[in-house]
Amino acid sequence: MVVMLEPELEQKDSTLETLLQTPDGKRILTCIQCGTCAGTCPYGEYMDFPPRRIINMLRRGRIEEVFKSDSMLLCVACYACMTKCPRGIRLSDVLLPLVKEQTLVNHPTLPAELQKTLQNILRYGNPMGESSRKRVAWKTTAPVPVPVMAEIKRPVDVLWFVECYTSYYARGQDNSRATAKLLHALGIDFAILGNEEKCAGDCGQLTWESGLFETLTDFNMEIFKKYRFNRIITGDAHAYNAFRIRYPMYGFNYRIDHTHMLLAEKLDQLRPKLTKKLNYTVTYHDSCCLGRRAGMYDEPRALLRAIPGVKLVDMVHNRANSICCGGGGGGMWLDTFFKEKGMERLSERRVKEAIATGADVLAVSCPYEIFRFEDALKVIPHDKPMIVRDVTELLAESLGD
Amino acid sequence: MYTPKKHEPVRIGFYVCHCGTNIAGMVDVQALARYVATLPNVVVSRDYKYMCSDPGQEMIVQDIIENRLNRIVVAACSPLLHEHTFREATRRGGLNPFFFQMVNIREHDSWVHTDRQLATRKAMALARAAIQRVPLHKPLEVKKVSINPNVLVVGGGIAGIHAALVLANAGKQVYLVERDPTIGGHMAKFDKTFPTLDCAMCVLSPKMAAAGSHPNITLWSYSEVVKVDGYVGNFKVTVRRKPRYVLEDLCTGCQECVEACIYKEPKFRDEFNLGLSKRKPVFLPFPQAIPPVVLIDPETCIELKTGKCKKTCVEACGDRKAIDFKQKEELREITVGTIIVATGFQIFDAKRTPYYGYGIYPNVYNALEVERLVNASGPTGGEIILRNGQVPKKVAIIHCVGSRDENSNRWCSRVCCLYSLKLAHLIHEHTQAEIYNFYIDIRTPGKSMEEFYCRIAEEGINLIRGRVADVYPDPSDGATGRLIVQAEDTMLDCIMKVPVDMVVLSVGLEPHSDTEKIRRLFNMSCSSEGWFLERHPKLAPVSTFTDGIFLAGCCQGPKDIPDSVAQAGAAAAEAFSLIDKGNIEQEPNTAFVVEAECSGCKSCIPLCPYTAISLLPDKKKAYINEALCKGCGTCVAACPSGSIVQNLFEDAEIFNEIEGLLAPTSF
Amino acid sequence: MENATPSPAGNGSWSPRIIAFFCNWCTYTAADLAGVSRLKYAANTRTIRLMCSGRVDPQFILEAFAKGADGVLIGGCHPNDCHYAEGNYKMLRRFQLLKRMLKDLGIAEERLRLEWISAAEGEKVKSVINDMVKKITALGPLDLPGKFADWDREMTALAHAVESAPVEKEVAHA
Amino acid sequence: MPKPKVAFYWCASCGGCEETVVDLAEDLLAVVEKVDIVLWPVALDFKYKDIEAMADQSIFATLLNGAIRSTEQEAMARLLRRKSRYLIAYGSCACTGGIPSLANQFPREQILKFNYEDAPSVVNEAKTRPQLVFEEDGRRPHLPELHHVVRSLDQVVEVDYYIPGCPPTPKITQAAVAALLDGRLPPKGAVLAPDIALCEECPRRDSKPTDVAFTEFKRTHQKLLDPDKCFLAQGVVCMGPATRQGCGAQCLAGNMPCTGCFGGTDRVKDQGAKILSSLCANIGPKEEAGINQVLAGIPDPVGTFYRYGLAKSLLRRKVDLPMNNGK
Repeated sequence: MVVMLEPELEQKDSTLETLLQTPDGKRILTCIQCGTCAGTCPYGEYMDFPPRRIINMLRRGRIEEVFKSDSMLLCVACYACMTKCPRGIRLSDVLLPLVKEQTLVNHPTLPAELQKTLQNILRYGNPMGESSRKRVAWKTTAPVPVPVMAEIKRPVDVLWFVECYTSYYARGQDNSRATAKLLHALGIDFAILGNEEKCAGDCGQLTWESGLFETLTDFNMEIFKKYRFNRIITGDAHAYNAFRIRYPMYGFNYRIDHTHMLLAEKLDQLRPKLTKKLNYTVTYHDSCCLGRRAGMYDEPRALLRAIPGVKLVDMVHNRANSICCGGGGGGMWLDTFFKEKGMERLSERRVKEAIATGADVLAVSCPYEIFRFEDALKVIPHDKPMIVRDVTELLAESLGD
Repeated sequence: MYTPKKHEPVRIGFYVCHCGTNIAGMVDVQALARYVATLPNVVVSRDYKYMCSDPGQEMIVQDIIENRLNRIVVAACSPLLHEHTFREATRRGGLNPFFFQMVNIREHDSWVHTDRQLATRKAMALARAAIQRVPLHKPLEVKKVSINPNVLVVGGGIAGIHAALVLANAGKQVYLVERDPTIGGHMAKFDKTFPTLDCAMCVLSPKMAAAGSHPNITLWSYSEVVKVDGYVGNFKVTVRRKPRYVLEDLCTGCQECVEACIYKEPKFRDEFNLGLSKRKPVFLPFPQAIPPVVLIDPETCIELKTGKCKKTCVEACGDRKAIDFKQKEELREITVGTIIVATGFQIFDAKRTPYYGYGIYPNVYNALEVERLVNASGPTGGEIILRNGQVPKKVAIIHCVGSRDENSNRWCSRVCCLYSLKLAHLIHEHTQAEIYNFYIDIRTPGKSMEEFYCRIAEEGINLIRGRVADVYPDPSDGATGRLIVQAEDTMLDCIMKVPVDMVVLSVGLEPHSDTEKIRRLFNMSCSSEGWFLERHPKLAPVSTFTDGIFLAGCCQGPKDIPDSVAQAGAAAAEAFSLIDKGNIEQEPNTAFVVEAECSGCKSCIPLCPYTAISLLPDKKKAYINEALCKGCGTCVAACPSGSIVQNLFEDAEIFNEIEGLLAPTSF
Repeated sequence: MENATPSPAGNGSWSPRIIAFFCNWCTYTAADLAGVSRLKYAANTRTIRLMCSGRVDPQFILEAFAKGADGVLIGGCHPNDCHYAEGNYKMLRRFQLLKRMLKDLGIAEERLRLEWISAAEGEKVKSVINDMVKKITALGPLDLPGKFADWDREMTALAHAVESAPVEKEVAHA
Repeated sequence: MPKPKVAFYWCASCGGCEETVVDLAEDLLAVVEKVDIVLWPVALDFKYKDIEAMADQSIFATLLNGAIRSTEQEAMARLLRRKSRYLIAYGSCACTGGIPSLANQFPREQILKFNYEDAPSVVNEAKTRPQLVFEEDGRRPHLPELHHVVRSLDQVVEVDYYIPGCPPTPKITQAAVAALLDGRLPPKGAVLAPDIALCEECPRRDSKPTDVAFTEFKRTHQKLLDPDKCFLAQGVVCMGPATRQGCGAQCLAGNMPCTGCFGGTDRVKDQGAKILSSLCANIGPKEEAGINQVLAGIPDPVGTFYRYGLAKSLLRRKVDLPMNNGK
């Protein structure tokens, strides 16, 4: 088992100039240039400066040369390098974001798709540029009542942070409707923030648009302070990541769980309600933020196993060794850029492995993955049909009526 | 021996050691000497380059004589290092050696601080504490305890065997206790040894046989130490002898019983071959096993499981009557004076680095399994045949698996580079396969090792500098079991994806998983990694913090065979030196009850771990048996009326130290 | 705190003085190891070597405070690892009550610390000492000798009046 | 030859020590015959000015009981020291601070406020407090000022001998007076009671087993007490092992454990620390939770271990108390 890296608070004011003096920087000085980071990086072969070389350039005082390359635009923040690093260097948490920020600053033009997205987030609080007033619209399509904090005016047990994809996009809303149904079935006292919510900003953070990220953080923190609740859940692995790793630097100290953790915690109550048999062979894709970054490998699998009829199979790369869907670190909005460079989409690489398992369902735990894998399945030939479902959706389906 | 008269004025000699620049570089030794010269009772105060040198010691001796000194204080390194040296010098000057006190201004001061002024101030405080303490010192006599000449050697690998033989040849009675059914340890599993490429068993088996038949060695295999009481010179050890269901004295090792076993074919996992072959319920671990005695595995033997076997084995054994299904485990108690712990290591479980696919892909092997595969007496008779029956054409050897990795073991296992090169050579020799060694650094210290590296490199193996990041089935050719080994070639700055038929994981060495248990058993310490801790990394590398217990081999840290044997020799010599002396001197730090002051409250009695304290039945006073007291001082601290005194650590001495340390001028 | 004793810093600024009682077998050896490993830590501790943490008489601790220590650190072997079987447990038991009693007597908990440090844990010697120095620096000086002097100042007037001149003052019963 | 002059004086005390002197009964008369009592406020009327008028060192011996906690007591202690050849601390309060020194756990203001305002038995709506100086009928009497710190006698002036106990028993008092008068004097500073702990003279000593491991501590009111068995063996804190003997184990005869009034032995600097060390070391459990469960039976360690000696303990007083009422 790969030892999980515990979330540690980094100094948010570290710069590349001061980094080597910090405890994290001292670790960087211990790098043995073994190349594990480059070897495990899903796009390592396309980078002029994979992490190993970045470290060496930093140590030799030649880091500026790295900014001229677009290597860091290829980083999908999948945490693979950090997880396998034999020196425990916190690449994805500390070093790479700083290099990425400088790369963006030094690049004359940002890929248009990414630029647009970042603007959208800033202006509308969501990457798709939808109106913030429509954020809560999905609620009317939910099978059960979904209380909104501002309306019910009372403390709740669970505050559910819905997030963008799961609010605005139809396939994302499936996840939200399923979540509402499950929370309701379990009798959990919950509510959402509705239109007050804005993007948690994980992608902004991983592309190291630190200014943008701080704007969102400040906004959401103010909203949280308005209400009283015991814990926060979110179905978005990236939002979970942001709340867990980054928000504490800004005073966030609520209990935060991914929806799957809450459901796994209540599995004994949930199991008897999972009455509808789903005769699927399911393969589970470990998302980077939940898997490698949070060590949450067993909870989603336990949930899937609880569904009657489900047979679980693993892909070749699983758990700590899982392959990223390619959506992190801004990758969600860089597909065109990657394609122009002749790079294989990671989501395609991933669904090939999923297809090879012979599964009917590719189960996921992050809203990005639904879109990325459904898209990839459109272009990767496969004999047997394969559908992509969030674990939550499968559970809700098994819930019966 | 000179003892100061009661009212004779105290005359202290103080000496501060420069220790080259080790102390003088951070502590102003002249200022310290000047400061101490102003303290009460100090007659002589000097600084000197190396106090532990002969001239340094001679200075003390001369000063005692010429200046009628009656107390000596030396500020230098740790008392654990040189207290004895200076006590001896004190004695040579004609004083009782316990009129000496040492001040640690190196390990506890100059080496750990960075501000010269603060370090000097600290040295002054520590020196003042000693100057205030030493007038209270009393003349003491060293206690001598005789040593039982028998030795216990725990672990029958190459280190344990060698240590046992050295001592047995010197005429000492040795108990050699081994947990497995045979001695030989890991070395018995190896094929060839680096750098000479001579056959491991060819050099080991004569030593095994010698240990098995030596008149001075009592070999208890399939046995474990379960309890150790007592102390140096007189350890009481309990050994559990597990039942083999075969009487060792009667079995001739003919293995006719194995032939005759009701199981016609071997069916059960053969541990010696790491599961690469099968054995029967009755078996000899390997042909050259010592003792050459079969054993019956109660988990798989039908008779032992159900009592309903035809017992063809017993029939085959016939008049020898060596098989005894009623054999029970035995507890044997022995008394020894010294113990050598040589419990070895375990190999890293490669499943803990899951991305190398060990335990998932059948063509991924650990190095020890490959040792068995290339071994002529191994499961394939020395042919390197994969689990699918094929001979590999391309082989990747991955270095540093479970070594130099924060996620598993941080240390370098020292032997993997060389054994990986050895395996590269052997696999190539056996199969003509193309070999890829993926390494981080190649480390070949030691005699003839770099030459060996050169020799193997000349053979044309591919040495790739890059730690493997991923091993996965070849997507283009999944059915054949071919694997892709992915790594960055850090010399070429490119990612390599090498398709291979076989992956060999050069697993590191790590402490046994039950190290903690063994450590407690012998009251030793462990380094943070879990290796048994030597008393001093340089000056007492085979001693432990428990007197009379020594270390040999890999239980102290990864090492190769020559180093293990050398260390075993050193441990044997240390044990021998104690035995030969016949007795050991014990620090006279025992406690005693001042009978006239004791109220007989009995508070101290249950506190003593050595039951040294009893209540004198007639006087109703507590009494400490000095021979049993080990000098911890717990009873002293707990005596509610202050009526117990610990030599060398009297209450008043400690109070004076406290006062000295906190004197406002010196902190 | 004008009564604070001169500090190790020596430049007038105050810095804590900590007395450490280390057992010979584990913590003292660990401190030696820290030295051999050239680890660097604050120069605020002064160590007294005892054979076992079981030898630490609570009187030593009180005396250290009374003589001006700002903190007392006791280092022993880990549970089950005591060279003398159980001396460390005896210390642990004393420590539990002593800590409570010191609190009743106005001495902050952080000023007395018991740590299990094995012979291999040189690094822990460093981190414990640095941490303790940091915490006690935050608490400020304890300075009992200064406090004692301060307390006794309420007697100086009479000492002077009665002992050097005939008493003429009118006094009455309480 | 003139009879030696002897003075008795009391400071912060309960009067119990005076009772002991009276308890000498007929023997008192023998003493009175041999000496000339020049001061004994409890029994005879003398004036301070009589003492002041005496030549320095003209009193042979003064037996002073009570702790020193006011300016008047301090002044008298200093005066008697000056006038006496031998100044003897008589009783626990003078020797080690006694019960009054338990006040060293509280600020003076809190003590005054409780006593004059808050105590349930006090009726004082005007919240009147004694004033150091006040005017009445044209006079300006002074009242002594209460010190912030309660002290033993030797924390104020030099003391020649100590007679411990709360109160000292007639037996040791008599022996001490006899020794004084006969000139059989031990070295200065001696405590005039045997330097062995109480257990030695305790009738219950043999009932204590050698393997006591405390699994609970009970206070005397929480348990039916076996009249013959060692209190420690019953799980009741007894200060006997840490307390000097000489009392004849009278409390034990009354089925009460020793509370430590004779103080520690000469070898001990801090009686409370020593009994704590001994009791704790002998607790049964090894892990923190278990240990603390046992120790919960000692809710007030200061009051238990320093009942008679807080002033003379190593810390003397709760260390963070203010030295003026403002703070």
